[in-house]
Amino acid sequence: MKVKVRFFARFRELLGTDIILEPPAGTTFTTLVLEVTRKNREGHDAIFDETGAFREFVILMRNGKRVESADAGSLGVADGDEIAVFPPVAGG
Amino acid sequence: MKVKVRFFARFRELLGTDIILEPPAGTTFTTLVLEVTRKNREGHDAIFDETGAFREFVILMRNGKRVESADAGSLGVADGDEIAVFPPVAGG
Amino acid sequence: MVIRIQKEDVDIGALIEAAKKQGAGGVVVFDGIVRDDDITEMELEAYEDVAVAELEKIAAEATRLHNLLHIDIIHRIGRLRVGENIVVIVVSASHRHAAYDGSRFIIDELKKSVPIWKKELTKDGGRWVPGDHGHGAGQPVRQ
Amino acid sequence: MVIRIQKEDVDIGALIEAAKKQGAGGVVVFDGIVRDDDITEMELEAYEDVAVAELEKIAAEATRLHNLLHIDIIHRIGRLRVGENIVVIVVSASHRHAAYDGSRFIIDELKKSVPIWKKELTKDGGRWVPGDHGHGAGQPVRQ
Repeated sequence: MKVKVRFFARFRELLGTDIILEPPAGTTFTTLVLEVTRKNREGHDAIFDETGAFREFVILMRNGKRVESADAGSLGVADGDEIAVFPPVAGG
Repeated sequence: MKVKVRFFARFRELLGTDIILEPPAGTTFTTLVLEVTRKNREGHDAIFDETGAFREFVILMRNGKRVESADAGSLGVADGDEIAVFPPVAGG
Repeated sequence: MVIRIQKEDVDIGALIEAAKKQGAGGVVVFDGIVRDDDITEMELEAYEDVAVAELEKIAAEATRLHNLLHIDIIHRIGRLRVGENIVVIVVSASHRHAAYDGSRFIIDELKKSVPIWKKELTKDGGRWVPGDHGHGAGQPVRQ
Repeated sequence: MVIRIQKEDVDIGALIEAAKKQGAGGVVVFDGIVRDDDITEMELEAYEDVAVAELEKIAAEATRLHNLLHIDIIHRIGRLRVGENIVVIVVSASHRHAAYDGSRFIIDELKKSVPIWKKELTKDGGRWVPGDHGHGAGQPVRQ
């Protein structure tokens, strides 16, 4: 399956964006984001805390719908999904 | 002395405006307005109640400054004065 | 800063550009227009000198209370059609809350105290619009 | 009704004219601009599809809560200079209180929940602007 990962703002600067991955079946939202940040210490640390959990302020979306951090560890990703990870918004 | 009387809105329609009067010395604000409305029953009744007092909602000004109805009976007019009498405002 | 009673219409876009003073983060515009209350036209009149002086007092008070960086108040007189601008208020401030509060203060005070009158012209004649505050006008702005 | 994320600037005067719907008595415009906080330029980015969907939700909610007759929300992205328009919100309503309240509701909600980010570019580099509500975003509008 193919999944697209989008980062925005500071996360985009650190990690790039529109990253196409082909994760194995059973991959969760959290393991997908861990995998895509694995080789980028600064990017990883911007998003995850020292226990490997999403930082409190990080916002997660799957196909444009909000995903709670608490649910991301058990939420499997599916072919064609668009995963978004971004810092607090600041428009207007 | 010369005094100008300005009416606005409904009062202007009934009584005209920019009326130049030459009242005798000792004329008060109230007697001046009574005089200028004397021959116009509808105009008079729009401004004064049956006791001859200014109606509660009528606004009085002398040279651009508010005059309270209670004071108008004792306020003498002076040469060059501009007297204004109008209904409640409705701008905006 | 433009504070004026006039017959002519207003270029709101140009006023907004002029309101973008150093330090401004937000501009708020209020545009009061002739509403289609089953009327043909509206006729407006003002006690002009007194109205301008009163608007200047309101602008000074709004600046003091809400830290506004710029204020325009243009109120039209004469005969206006449905949809035409009656009053245009443009303010800018460093932050949006100040701009909204300042704008609203100005229109609220204007409706209370500035000697301007409106007559709605209908097929059957006309009617003078009663003010928001029937009890009076020309009251000095609290300051 | 125009709800859009775009690079291009906006003709606010034209939007005001289009907001003058049947029954409208007042138009309120909020124009958020790049403030001169010692910056050279501002760079804006959006999660566009989600941002537009969120703005549409906010507009629907504002209409319901405040009886608005018309809403435009245009938020710009890309690189903007000091004084340029960032976000333009135009609403009309029958009465002014509804127009002010509706306009303010829209910008407050926009700042809370719409995925847009701003980076202030300075002589020494840049800094991402923290949001009004650091705790989150993308929360659905209460409805």
